[in-house]
Amino acid sequence: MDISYIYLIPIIPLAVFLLLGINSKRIKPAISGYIGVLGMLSSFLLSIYAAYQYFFVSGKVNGEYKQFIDKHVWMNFTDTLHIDMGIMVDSISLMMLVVVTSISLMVHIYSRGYMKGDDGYTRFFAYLSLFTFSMLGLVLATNLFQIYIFWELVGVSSYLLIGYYYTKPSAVSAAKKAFIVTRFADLGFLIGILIMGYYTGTFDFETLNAVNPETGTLVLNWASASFMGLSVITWGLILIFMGGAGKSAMMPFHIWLPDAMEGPTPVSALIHAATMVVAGVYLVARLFPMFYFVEDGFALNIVAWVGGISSLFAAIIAITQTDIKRVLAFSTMSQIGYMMMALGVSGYEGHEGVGYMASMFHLFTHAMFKALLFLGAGSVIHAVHSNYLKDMGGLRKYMPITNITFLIAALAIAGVPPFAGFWSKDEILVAAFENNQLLYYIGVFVAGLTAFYMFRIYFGIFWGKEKEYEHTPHESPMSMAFPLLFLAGMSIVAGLIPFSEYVTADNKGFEAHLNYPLAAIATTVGIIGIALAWVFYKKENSLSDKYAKSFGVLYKWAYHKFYFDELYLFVTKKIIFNRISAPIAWFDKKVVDATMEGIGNKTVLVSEKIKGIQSGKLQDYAFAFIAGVVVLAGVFIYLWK
Amino acid sequence: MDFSSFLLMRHELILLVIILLLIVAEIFIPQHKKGSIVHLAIFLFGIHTAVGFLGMGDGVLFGGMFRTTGMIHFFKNVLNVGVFIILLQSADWLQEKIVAQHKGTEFFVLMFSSLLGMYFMISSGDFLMFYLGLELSTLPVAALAAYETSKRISSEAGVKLILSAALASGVSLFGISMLYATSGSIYFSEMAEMISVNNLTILGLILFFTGLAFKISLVPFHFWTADVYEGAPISVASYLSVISKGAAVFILMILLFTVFKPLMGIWENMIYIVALATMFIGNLFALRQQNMKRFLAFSSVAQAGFILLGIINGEQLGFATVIYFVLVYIFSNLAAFGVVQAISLQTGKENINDYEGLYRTNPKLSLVMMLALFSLAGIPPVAGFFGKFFLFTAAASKGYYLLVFLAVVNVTISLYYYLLVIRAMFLRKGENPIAFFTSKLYMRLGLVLTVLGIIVLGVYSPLYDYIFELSKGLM
Amino acid sequence: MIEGISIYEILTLTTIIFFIGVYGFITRTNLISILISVELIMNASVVNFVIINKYLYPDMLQGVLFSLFIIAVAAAETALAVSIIINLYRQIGSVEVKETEMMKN
Amino acid sequence: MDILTLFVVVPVITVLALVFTKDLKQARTVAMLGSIVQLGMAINLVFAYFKEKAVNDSIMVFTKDYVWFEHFNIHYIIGVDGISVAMLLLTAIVVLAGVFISWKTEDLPKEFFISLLILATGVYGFFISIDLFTMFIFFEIAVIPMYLLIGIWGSGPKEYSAMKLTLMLMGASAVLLVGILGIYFNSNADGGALTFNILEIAKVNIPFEAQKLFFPMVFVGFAVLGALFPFHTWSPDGHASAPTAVSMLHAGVLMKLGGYGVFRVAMFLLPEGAIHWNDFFLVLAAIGVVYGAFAAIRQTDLKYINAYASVSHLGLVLFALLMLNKTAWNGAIIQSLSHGFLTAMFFALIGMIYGRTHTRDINKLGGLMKILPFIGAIYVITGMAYLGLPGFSGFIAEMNIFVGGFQHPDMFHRVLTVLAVSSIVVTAVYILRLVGKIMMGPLETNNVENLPKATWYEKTGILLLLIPVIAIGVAPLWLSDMIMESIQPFIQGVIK
Repeated sequence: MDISYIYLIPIIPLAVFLLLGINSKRIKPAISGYIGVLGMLSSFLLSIYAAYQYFFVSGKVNGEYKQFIDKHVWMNFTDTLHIDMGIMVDSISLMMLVVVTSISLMVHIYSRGYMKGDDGYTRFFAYLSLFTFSMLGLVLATNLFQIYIFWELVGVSSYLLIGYYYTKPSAVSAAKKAFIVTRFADLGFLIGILIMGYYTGTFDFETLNAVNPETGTLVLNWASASFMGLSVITWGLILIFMGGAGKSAMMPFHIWLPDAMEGPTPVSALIHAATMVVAGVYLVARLFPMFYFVEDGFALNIVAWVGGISSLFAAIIAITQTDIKRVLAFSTMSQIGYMMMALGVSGYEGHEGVGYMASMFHLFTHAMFKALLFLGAGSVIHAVHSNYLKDMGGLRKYMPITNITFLIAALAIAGVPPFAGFWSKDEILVAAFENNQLLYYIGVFVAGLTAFYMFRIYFGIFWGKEKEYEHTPHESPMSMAFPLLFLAGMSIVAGLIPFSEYVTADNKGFEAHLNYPLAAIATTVGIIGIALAWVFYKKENSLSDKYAKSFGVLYKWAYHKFYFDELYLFVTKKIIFNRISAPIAWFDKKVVDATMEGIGNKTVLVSEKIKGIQSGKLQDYAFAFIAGVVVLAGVFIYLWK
Repeated sequence: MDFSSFLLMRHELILLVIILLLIVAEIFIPQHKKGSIVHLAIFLFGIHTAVGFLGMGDGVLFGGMFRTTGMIHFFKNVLNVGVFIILLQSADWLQEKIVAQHKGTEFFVLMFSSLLGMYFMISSGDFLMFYLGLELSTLPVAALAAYETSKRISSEAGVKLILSAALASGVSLFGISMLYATSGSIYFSEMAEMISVNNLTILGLILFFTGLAFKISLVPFHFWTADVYEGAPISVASYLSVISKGAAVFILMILLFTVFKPLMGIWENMIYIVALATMFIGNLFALRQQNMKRFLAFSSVAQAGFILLGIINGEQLGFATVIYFVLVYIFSNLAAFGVVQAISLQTGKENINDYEGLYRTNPKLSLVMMLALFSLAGIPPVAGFFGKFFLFTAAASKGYYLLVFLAVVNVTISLYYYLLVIRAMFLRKGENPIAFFTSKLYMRLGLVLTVLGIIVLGVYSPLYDYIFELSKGLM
Repeated sequence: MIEGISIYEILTLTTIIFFIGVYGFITRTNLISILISVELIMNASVVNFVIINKYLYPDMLQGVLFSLFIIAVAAAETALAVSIIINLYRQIGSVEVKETEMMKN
Repeated sequence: MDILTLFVVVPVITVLALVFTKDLKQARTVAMLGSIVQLGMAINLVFAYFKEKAVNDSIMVFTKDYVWFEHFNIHYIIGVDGISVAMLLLTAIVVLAGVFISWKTEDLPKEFFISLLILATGVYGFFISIDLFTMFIFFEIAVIPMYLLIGIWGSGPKEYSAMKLTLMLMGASAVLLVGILGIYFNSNADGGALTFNILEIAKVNIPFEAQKLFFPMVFVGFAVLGALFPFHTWSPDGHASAPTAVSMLHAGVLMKLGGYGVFRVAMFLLPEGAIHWNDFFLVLAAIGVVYGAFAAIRQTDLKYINAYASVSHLGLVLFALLMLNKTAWNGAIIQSLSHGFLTAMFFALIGMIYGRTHTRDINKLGGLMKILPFIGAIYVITGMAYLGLPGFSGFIAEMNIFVGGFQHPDMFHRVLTVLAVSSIVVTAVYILRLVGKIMMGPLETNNVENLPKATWYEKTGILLLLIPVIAIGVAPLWLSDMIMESIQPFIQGVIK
């Protein structure tokens, strides 16, 4: 299969970025919007074509989806270690290509309406293209270092987009926070890469993941060296996962995600819901064979638990938030936790690998409906100029499209059949049930919570009592409505794609069947959640506050996101800034520098002290003269021998 | 003996003739154009300097009392050049201050006879000649130091110089008598064979050494230096700082390397100690000086300390490097003194902070000063760097790495106070900087010569190799 | 050769003279007397030369000659010193050594 | 006249030409022309080098050897390998940029450019010379003009800083001198003649005792210039007081002499000493890396922040050099180049900001992006490059260093590497703090209205520096291979 044209998919956005970025002042906003959309559209079509080619035409060779790799040396470290730049075409990368390009396209279109009249319009589109380029590069990466490179680029474009309103201090600090937290996580990633490089002598996924078909185990010898009772490779994987956790806002690196909502809503939809935040999931999936085989998936277990706990934790917080974008942010976190959990509990061979499949599946569907939710929320915010539930209510009659689409998305995420979320979530629960009961129950519980908080905001926004709006809200323009409709359509049909035949851990594909009892349980739980939300929020009433009180402390903690921000603030401000940095600065001034000073000053001081010797008295001189003679004589006649 | 061999004393004879001529001229030149005596003297001495460069063979006179070799010959020329530059730089001062008091001629007579003393000293073949040369070179300078009879500090300087010089020569005489006692001869050549390592000899060596150490102003025999430099006329100070120091170093090396070779084990360590003391004391005192003359006095003390690093080598390498350094040092120091001279002649200011903002009013002068100071501090690419570097090489070749290390520490200290002067001239603006002025021809010539020396001597490598060749003769 | 007096006694004497001179140089307050002390130092070595010549190396006269020259030079030195001191006296009307301490440090 | 000596001659000629200029206009024109010629020569040299290297595989190419002081066997020997070529290019670019940035030097312009070019002469000479003596001379020639440059045209406590800087650097060079003499007198260990010629000495194996004694001297002598902890304190004050162009040249080029010298002299000639002292100095370097970064967090003066950042980044260079393997050394060299460009850019930008707002206190600045879009954008880019963002040179350098360091077989070294790696986070912290404070956020500068936009010469200067940064960052292969192969002969001694 010829894959050279796939290079175009990332390169087009790059070209757009350079074009818009370099002469952002000269190009007219309208034009730049079109340039961005067109560029994105072409990438999108290309990736659709590529996906079609791969999945239906030439990808499958004797029952297995092959990897197609094309790479070129970019820099040499040693004779064996080098960074390659290239593309790696296989099922997950293509799946991601489709997700990224489609969502990005939608967001581009949406932004033309949403950002209209903003003075940084062109800059905005430039950033969007930069992000898309980086994300696509990340997806197509052939080795750890390439993925790390684009990983960082993704991070910086996220930084730029979060800080898009750079005159707003809150936006600036949010951007800073996002970058630094992820950077810290990436530290682990980098060290992990270094470990891999040192102990395996390669960065290539191909080599790292190579599975020996006979023995059905990893080719690479991971037991070579061990550190603190674990294989160093396991350490490497854990550290790499740390990077992934950072990007995917897993505990405890999640704190940047809610703040990231400071960015324009389309950005939140694209980066912080659909694509970038799932990079961590993608990374683990990329290295799945290693995660699975090295020390019987020790690292994989960690992934599973981190995922499960994060999803629960986030879902609980989401219930209490009042800023709808933050609610969505936490729901994103919880859904990604789902995916991580699915990967964590997955196996490798055939139906064993259902978790892997499910996680990819959920990644796909979630991208659709979560983007939809965000864009919907965006159009709501666009209409009422506020993020807070308290300023909203009864909007359904003003903005029907938004209402419907939002409802569809909500149903999808709540896992109500036949919407997309139902199918993927079901597979996840199946995987969890088969491998780890405890996680399964967490999963089910979270499903319920998800339905509840999602319909809480749904009702809060579109039903409930109307607020008095200074100017009556109206449906968004077509440029914003179209993406909503498109994504709504996707949210409905995406679930019907037989993922298990295309995207699996061993690339062989298998028959997936709906597990009716589990599905039934999940669905009921979802329905219950919705029903509760109905009871609480359909009409304006005080039930919610009453129950909130009854939860007392738990509610308070959840409301304050379990004080994670405060913790971080303490660590950075108090520890690093005041306890480490300040003393060092002081030490530098008062000790190191002062010593150098001291040497100089002492010299001058001495010369001041001894000036008396030159007394100007002839006879003192003579005395010194004679004394000198005597001393010399004494030394050389008596002492020396 | 045939009298052609007297030509070996060509330098001495010509200088003697010049002295006599000047005295005669003093008699015949009418009062109102005494000024011309200056031109005459400079002219004559210029010829003498030029003639000096004509080649001359080696040889010995008076049964070994007087000897000359290529090296000695070369060094006399070096001294000539130095004195010539000093004359050029002090010409204006003489015209304006001294001639008016009818003391022009005596100045030249005294300085020349002191130079004559140097000649005899460095080409002496026995201690008698050496002693006479020493005294002949010292006494006139004492008179010169006290030359500005109207100034109290000048007489003070004279008193201090003459008395401490007398003490020094007395002590070193005592030493010589001991050496005479142990070796039974005052001829260098015979002594070198007879001399043996025993306490009396060592004591003699030490006592004798002090005499020269006094002239080179090594610690602790240096105390007179600063006071005399400050009190004496600038030209005399510069004469003391380069010419008499240079000559003393020269003869000291010859004696140590040849006569006292057997005692090398002793004098090496002696030099080691004295060198350290000299460098540190010199630098530490220079650190705080405000008066340029005192400042240069202590800096020259420190420089003497560096010179010892070459002497400690005790071989041809050391000899050559020291001579080379002295040559460079003469030019550098004279450049500095020349600028001081020019400024104090114009404005009477001699303090460092009077120099503030000098660059903006008199850029040329301050550039000359900067070059001179860099050369003294040993900053490439000016000559001083090479001089110092070679000295260090000489010391290091004998494995005195610690000594070299302490020396470079001192270089850094010295850099500090040299930079203080540069700071005053370049960095500061100054409330009332010295107004712009132009010096007379002689002064300019003098400064240009020194600058040429500073720049050329370093980069022009054949010179060093030439010196090295010459110094073979003495070993 | 003086009968009954060995070189050691005389050398001791000269050494004593030498140190008397040094002592004088350091302690006297009057420039003239300092000058005189210098003379003592000189003379110590003059005697040394003569004695050493006579006792140890009688066959040549180097020492004696040397001593003659020293005497001459010492005379010149004294003359010069005295003239300078007189010059100082003209200005400050004193020949005290403590008057010569203007320049210091 | 051979192709390399021109690098010394052209600046000297420029200086002589400058002597006859009348006013600022003429002076800066002459200086600019001179620097452009140098840049041209440098670029030409790169191509010439590749052509020459194809046919001639000796360690150094374009070597010329003129006897200078016969008796000491001092020669004027010049030659280049890939590393010095890269360094020369760096120097040429930074010098030209510096001339552009100091386009409006009002006070004593002639003297300013003269000193600047003398400094350049020294640096060029240092990079091309193979003879220790010549090298040392150029080293000091490069250092001493700093005194005047900072003292006359500086700001703040300039006299103090200038004196401190000069004394510390000269003190270091004094120590270095002892080390060089030590090498010189051991260069006949195999019974040959004493020599200063690096390539000759490298063939000799100097006795271990001597190496043990002199390696620290040579290393420290150079490393002080590379801001080795704890001898870095001259650099913050020096940078803070220096005029913009001087900070650029100093941080951008002069400080590189340190790492380069360590690599060329200390590591090459005294390999056993290097191994013997490795751990000790490695710890110092590692401290410098982290310490500098943390110290930078706390500063409020833009220049101080950069000075400490330089301590951290150049600490990384020394750190890498002490790792004693090809990858790390490659990283060290690239880091030198990259830091050269980046820090020069930073100082240039700071100069522009200071020139407009008349303050360098980050608490008095804010939201400049809005009023100075070009400067703001470039500042952000520089910051991103500085914290090692892929696509810029900094990333290449750091990755080489970290991978190289982690390739070290010894556990202790790898642990220290991890420590050094952590500095990238701290770097991110202070860079973003800086960007967020002064470029973004609400406007805090008074007289906002009349801040002039960036002028053509400023833009030219900046772009000159930015282009190589991106070039290296996007296509590192040619550079890193060129350096890698040049390192080969130098690493031998250490490996065996």
